[in-house]
Amino acid sequence: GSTSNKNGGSSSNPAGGSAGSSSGGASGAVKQGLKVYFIPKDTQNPYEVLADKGGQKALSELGGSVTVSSGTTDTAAAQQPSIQAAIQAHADAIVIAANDPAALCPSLNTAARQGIQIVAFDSDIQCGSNPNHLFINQADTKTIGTSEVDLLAKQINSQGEIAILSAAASATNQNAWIKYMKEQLKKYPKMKLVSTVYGNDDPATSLTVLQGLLSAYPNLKGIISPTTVGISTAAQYLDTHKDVAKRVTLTGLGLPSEMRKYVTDGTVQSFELWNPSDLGYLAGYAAASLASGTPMQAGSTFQSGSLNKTYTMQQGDGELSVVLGPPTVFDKTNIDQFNF
Amino acid sequence: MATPARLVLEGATKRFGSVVALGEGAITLYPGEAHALVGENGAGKSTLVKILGGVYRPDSGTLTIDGTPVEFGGPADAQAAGVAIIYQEPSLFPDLTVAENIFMGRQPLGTWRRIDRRAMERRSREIFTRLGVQLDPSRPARGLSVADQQIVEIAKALSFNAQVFVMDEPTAALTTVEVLRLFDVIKTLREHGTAVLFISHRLEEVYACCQRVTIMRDGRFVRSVGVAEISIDEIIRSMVGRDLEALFPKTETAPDEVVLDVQGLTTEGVFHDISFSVRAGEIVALAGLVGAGRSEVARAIFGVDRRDAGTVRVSGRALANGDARAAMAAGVALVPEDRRQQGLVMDLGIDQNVALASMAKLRRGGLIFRSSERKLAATWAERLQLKYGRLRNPVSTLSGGNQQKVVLGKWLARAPRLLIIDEPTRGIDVGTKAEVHRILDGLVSEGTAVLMISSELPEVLGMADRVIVLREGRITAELSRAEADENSIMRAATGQNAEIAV
Amino acid sequence: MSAVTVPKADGGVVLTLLRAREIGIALLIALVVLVTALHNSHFVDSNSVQQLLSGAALIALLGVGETLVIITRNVDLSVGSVLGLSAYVVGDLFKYHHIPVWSGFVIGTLVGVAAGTLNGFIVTALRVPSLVVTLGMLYVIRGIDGVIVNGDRIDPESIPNAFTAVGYRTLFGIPWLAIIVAVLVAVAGFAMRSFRASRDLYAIGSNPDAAALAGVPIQRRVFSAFLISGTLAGFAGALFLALHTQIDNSGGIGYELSVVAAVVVGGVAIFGGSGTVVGAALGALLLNTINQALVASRISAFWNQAIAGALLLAAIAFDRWLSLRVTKSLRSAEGAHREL
Amino acid sequence: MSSDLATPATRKDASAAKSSGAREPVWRRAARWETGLVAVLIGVLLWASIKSPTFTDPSTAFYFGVNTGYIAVMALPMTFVVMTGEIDLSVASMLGLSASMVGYLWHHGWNIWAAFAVALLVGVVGGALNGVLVARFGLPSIAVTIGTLTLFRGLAEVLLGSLTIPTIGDRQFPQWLTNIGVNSIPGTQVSWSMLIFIVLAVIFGVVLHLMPLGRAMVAVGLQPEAAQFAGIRVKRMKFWLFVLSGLMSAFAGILVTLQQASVSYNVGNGLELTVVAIVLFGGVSIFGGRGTILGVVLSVAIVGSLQMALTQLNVSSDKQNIVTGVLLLISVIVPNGGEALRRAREFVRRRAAHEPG
Ligand SMILES: Nc1ncnc2c1ncn2[C@@H]1O[C@H](COP(=O)(O)OP(=O)(O)OP(=O)(O)O)[C@@H](O)[C@H]1O
Ligand SMILES: Nc1ncnc2c1ncn2[C@@H]1O[C@H](COP(=O)(O)OP(=O)(O)OP(=O)(O)O)[C@@H](O)[C@H]1O
Ligand SMILES: [Mg+2]
Ligand SMILES: [Mg+2]
Repeated sequence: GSTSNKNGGSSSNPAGGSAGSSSGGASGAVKQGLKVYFIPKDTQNPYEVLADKGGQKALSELGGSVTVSSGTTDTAAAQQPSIQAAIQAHADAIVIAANDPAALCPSLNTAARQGIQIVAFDSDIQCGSNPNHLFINQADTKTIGTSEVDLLAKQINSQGEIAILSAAASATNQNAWIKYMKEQLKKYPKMKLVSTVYGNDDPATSLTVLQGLLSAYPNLKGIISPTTVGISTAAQYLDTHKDVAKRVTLTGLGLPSEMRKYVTDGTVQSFELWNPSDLGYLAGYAAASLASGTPMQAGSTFQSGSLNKTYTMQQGDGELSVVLGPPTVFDKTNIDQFNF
Repeated sequence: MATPARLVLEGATKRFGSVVALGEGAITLYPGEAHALVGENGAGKSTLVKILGGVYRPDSGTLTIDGTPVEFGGPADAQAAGVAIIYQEPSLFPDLTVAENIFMGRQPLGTWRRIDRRAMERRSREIFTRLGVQLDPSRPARGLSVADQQIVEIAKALSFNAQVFVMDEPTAALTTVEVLRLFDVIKTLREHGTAVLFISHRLEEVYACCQRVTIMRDGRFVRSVGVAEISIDEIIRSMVGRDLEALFPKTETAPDEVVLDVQGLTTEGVFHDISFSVRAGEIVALAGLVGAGRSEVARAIFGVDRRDAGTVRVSGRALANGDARAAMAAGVALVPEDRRQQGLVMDLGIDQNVALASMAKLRRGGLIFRSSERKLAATWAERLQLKYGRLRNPVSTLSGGNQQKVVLGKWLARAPRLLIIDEPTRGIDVGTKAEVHRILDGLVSEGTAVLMISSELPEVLGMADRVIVLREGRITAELSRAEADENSIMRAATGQNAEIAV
Repeated sequence: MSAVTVPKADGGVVLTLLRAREIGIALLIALVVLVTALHNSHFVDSNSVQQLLSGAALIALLGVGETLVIITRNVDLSVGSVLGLSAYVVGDLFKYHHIPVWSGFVIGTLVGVAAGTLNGFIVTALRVPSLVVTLGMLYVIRGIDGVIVNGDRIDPESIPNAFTAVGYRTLFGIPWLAIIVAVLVAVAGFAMRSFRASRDLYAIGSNPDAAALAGVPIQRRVFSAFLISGTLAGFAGALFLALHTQIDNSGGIGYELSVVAAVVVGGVAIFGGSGTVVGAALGALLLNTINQALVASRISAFWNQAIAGALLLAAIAFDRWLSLRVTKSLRSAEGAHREL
Repeated sequence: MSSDLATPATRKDASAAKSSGAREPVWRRAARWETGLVAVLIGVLLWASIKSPTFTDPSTAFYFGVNTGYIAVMALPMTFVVMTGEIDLSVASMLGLSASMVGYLWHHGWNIWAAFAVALLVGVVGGALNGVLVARFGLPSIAVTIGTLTLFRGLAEVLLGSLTIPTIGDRQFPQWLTNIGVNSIPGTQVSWSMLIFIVLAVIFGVVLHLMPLGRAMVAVGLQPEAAQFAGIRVKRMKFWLFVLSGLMSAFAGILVTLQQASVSYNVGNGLELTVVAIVLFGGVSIFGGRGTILGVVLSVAIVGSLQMALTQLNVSSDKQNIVTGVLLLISVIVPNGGEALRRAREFVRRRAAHEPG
């Protein structure tokens, strides 16, 4: 990780300059007929499906095409054949939501060496400089972690026992956010993280561990669930157990469409997310831009179509990334405006 | 006979692939008679029975019951037509209670068509009383001894109130007393007008309980006569199609050095402190009632079961506990009592079965080739006069007697120093029986030590040089050939004076 | 020479009691609850107990059908996929066709009927090993589910409240879900003891050849077992939707192994012939109790699965030990009555 | 298991064997199934070459090896286990545990070879646990290995938790080793794991078909009691086969670690059913005693190349699942289909004969 950091840092200025002069930062410079492979965690994850659709929209605007390919299970092995297919099809770019931060690096590196641009979204890869890649961050990782803690703190007056209901123990993005949550919690001395439990993004498992959590920590004041399955399962539980809902506050990352019912009836006050479709859309633009010659380095810029913004690649968290934007906080006042 | 026949089977044929199991089967049963069906192994008796029971559909032939032609689509049809069958292989449900085993599919019903368990157990008990045995109807069938399994089979058939009652070798596993009791039951059935078909290889039983006998050979009907009109020798001649040499050939040999020496062999709850020895060139018989623990002794010696105490020496070398491989290496062979489960792998070919115990010998550079297996099997098939189609055919296609020969071949191919043979002729016809006996005699002449377990007294008396009698897991007598007779053995086996009547 | 009553033969009262497997399992459940409650009294709070019951309910329901199938020496590995398909189909109809609440249950069940019919037909008409058939169907049905779902998701607000009420309402503090399943288990348990057709199932599994000789219509009965298993899986799908109030392509993934585990722990012999549906249901309850107790005991989440696996093995071994004891006592009882 | 009334042999008779080929020699049945597999394989290869422009790309062979090699390695011991009438559902979890062990030790500064050795040892111990429970205590293997499936995966989770090894700041795995996931054997398009599989398959094939041990496995699978009476140490054999299965799964875990140059505890999640499916599709009878290594090798080739082709053609993975399932169904329906047709015809004939009368 550190070498790439250094390289990126030292060469960012001149390279950024050259990028500016060669591509002019205009989307008009994007090549026609680009072939981009979108490799989501699996082909059925609703969140990822929205993102893929965003990507498709982006590429069709740019005169290219998107192939969505992945397995049915959330494993690295199931994504491997899709990467290979992309290599064999001489794709211009791969946009991947990795099921494992490292397991796909060798394959992706092979792809990169054949001139395929690697873009990660949703869940990042940690491959160092093999290959270099651009991460489309849904929101700044740190911001997500800290803002969720802040969100909860506001609702429970910054005090009491809290817990995290996560997806699988090995989920990269979850773990990254949890890391920053823990850091942010240092600012709230009266809030104590008592446990992190894993519902494996399975509603039944999530329910069982949730109940276990509630009986293990009867004084629990708040739960952060940074995963859509976890938060909606917990919300349904609270919705049907008003006694618990009275003392336990829930927040995290959820889809407005899944959470609308609970926000409307007051079970959940607020939670966050970004628009997954925008995320895919941005990833699509980034991939197209990289494939059209925009250098993969800090300071490079690219247009983002209907997002109406010029994004600049930055060296953050040791990885080259762009950030979609701050997450949207959903509550009673705004939830009806979102339909994803 | 004046009365109309209850059941008539004519011109029945059944083939399995190329094997003609039944070429021209025929039988006529009259109400109120007990009718014996005899024939060599593989004569087609069981096949005929299965046709009567609706298990097999005949390729041709007609079946008439009480004058009406019938065609059975399955066992249920036969039952509905009043035909009750006891099959040769016990077919119980180990997980169900004895009572349920008896009434499976016909359980007495109470309100709402619920099974009336109490009635079911009561009726089971009634049948057991008739048979003169004490069996708890509410216990599971798992763990029942072979004899008790047979009793349950009989009870099952009795519960039918059938018009036709077919029993395929029901006495093979029964004690004398139980056989007599069964004969009483048959008599009662006859008096109620039931037609009984009785199959047995023990021809004396045929005379003890039947009025007429039908003889089959090679899948064909030979003749049907009243038992009073035919002698045992004549029956045998018709069965075998030739005159029979001596049933118990016995060459006198001088026993040599001790091959097997057993001291203090004990398995808790099964047998205790068993000590004896077997010399080269002699046949030692283990006699006793079914359930006395003889097979268990054999299994413990061979090492398929572990023993709790005691030593087993073969030619002076002690055998490790529970290690059949070591016993085989020391020259021990065991022909087990249940050839279908223990003696043979039914779905493997004749050749592979014969070769299975001789792998080490057949190995060439660590590898086994089918050709060498076949060569070995061909040798033994010829020596034992095996009747078979092709050597690669599964042994399941052979008749019982020929299967037994395959087991023998499998072990003789190892040229054992000690041959343990458990019920060598159970369920085997007289012709093959004599052959098996001749093989044993030949082995002994060549200096093999033989330990034979047999429930047939004539066999024990005819073949053994010494007889060791077991009762409830303990040795109660060791008799020389001169001392051994029916009385002395039965006294030792039962612990009392028993009249042997059959 | 008196009639031998088996239970008296060996081991006395305790063994006689334990012989009814259900009691053994119930004792184990009590033990787990007790030990956990000593640690943490909140484990026996009403909420917690409710979740113990409703968390086990679906697996228990699937276990009823699975028991019937396993008793006949077959196995149905497709139940998880059937549940997932049924749940989605029902959700889809609620969302896009606004079908009446009651028909949700009917249609879910019908999906199961179709799957069960297909399984049963292939196994019985073609006489092929059910493990292979239902493993194949596991893939096929999951695939069909995926094709139908096509990345969509049914949100809580699309599902009528009256439908989801079945998932959370309670009666005298007991979840409806648990009551429904308990009633079905009781009915099935009663039927399995009392009718000829159900005893046929035991006969088939205990000794198929003998069953054929006894005139048992084997193929018809095995077909029925698969049909019932499918039907219950379909119904369970509807309940799944009611409980979790949302569904995508992932419903019921991996349930097949949980169900088989529950059934085996519940004392149903995997090779057929013995076992009860009550035992299977208790097996499901035991496994769920263990999972929930581990969280409630504040054991690190990383240890949960390992401990659950170890306990599962222990439960299987314990059951085996018990049945060995029973067999032994039967053996020693045998022989005592033989007349010489 | 005790010699109770209903033994596995009668079970087999009743279900599988009673149908078509029970009375036929084993080899003829097998030969026919293998012939069918060869035909299917040729068909798949032809179809894929025509349909998918990239299928004939040499790299397809390499990717095929990388994707299937380590799974196929587990299919070999699974074949042995299934031949003896048992099943091992814990293979994928053992793969995960072994890989996690390598990762854990590597993370803690161990030498890579020492880590491998420990991982293999873990495989042996885990396999021995299965073996003891199945062979010594007589527990049903399907239940036991569902238990160890949970246990092994759980232990892997205990070892690594949320870590992916190498974590940031860790040493990378030695590159010349991890290259097996990227580079083929020089001068060929064969991946290392595929080469390993082929070599192992030859060894396993010789053992199964040409050695006493193989004969013994067949006998044990068909009729364990008879095997025991022929001097075959049934329990011991089963024990060691489970150990072998554990060892090979652990080895597959090492392979996958190197191919991916990293480990998380959930690597290989859910592969157990894939392995079983491959073995069954290869014509190995789930009741034991029947099957060939050649069939399993062909099955690997078919399943692997189908997956390559379908992914290249961008057929959705759901439809790929359907294909897998249908293949499995075909593997049992085709051999039994003729018999079923015959039965159906006879049924109709009997109906027809009955109706007029
Ligand atoms: N299912 C089968 N498949 C092939 N051949 C068979 C089958 N059943 C019986 N046979 C053959 O048919 C012939 C007659 O067998 P059957 O069992 O009727 O003889 P049996 O007279 O009852 O002999 P035993 O006295 O040994 O019981 C034998 O040669 C046997 O090998
Ligand atoms: N299936 C069984 N279940 C329970 N106990 C059994 C079983 N078979 C045998 N036993 C017990 O083992 C002892 C001896 O068994 P077995 O009937 O094999 O003796 P045997 O003298 O060899 O008789 P056989 O003439 O049948 O060979 C008896 O105490 C019997 O109760
Ligand atoms: Mg017969
Ligand atoms: Mg015996």
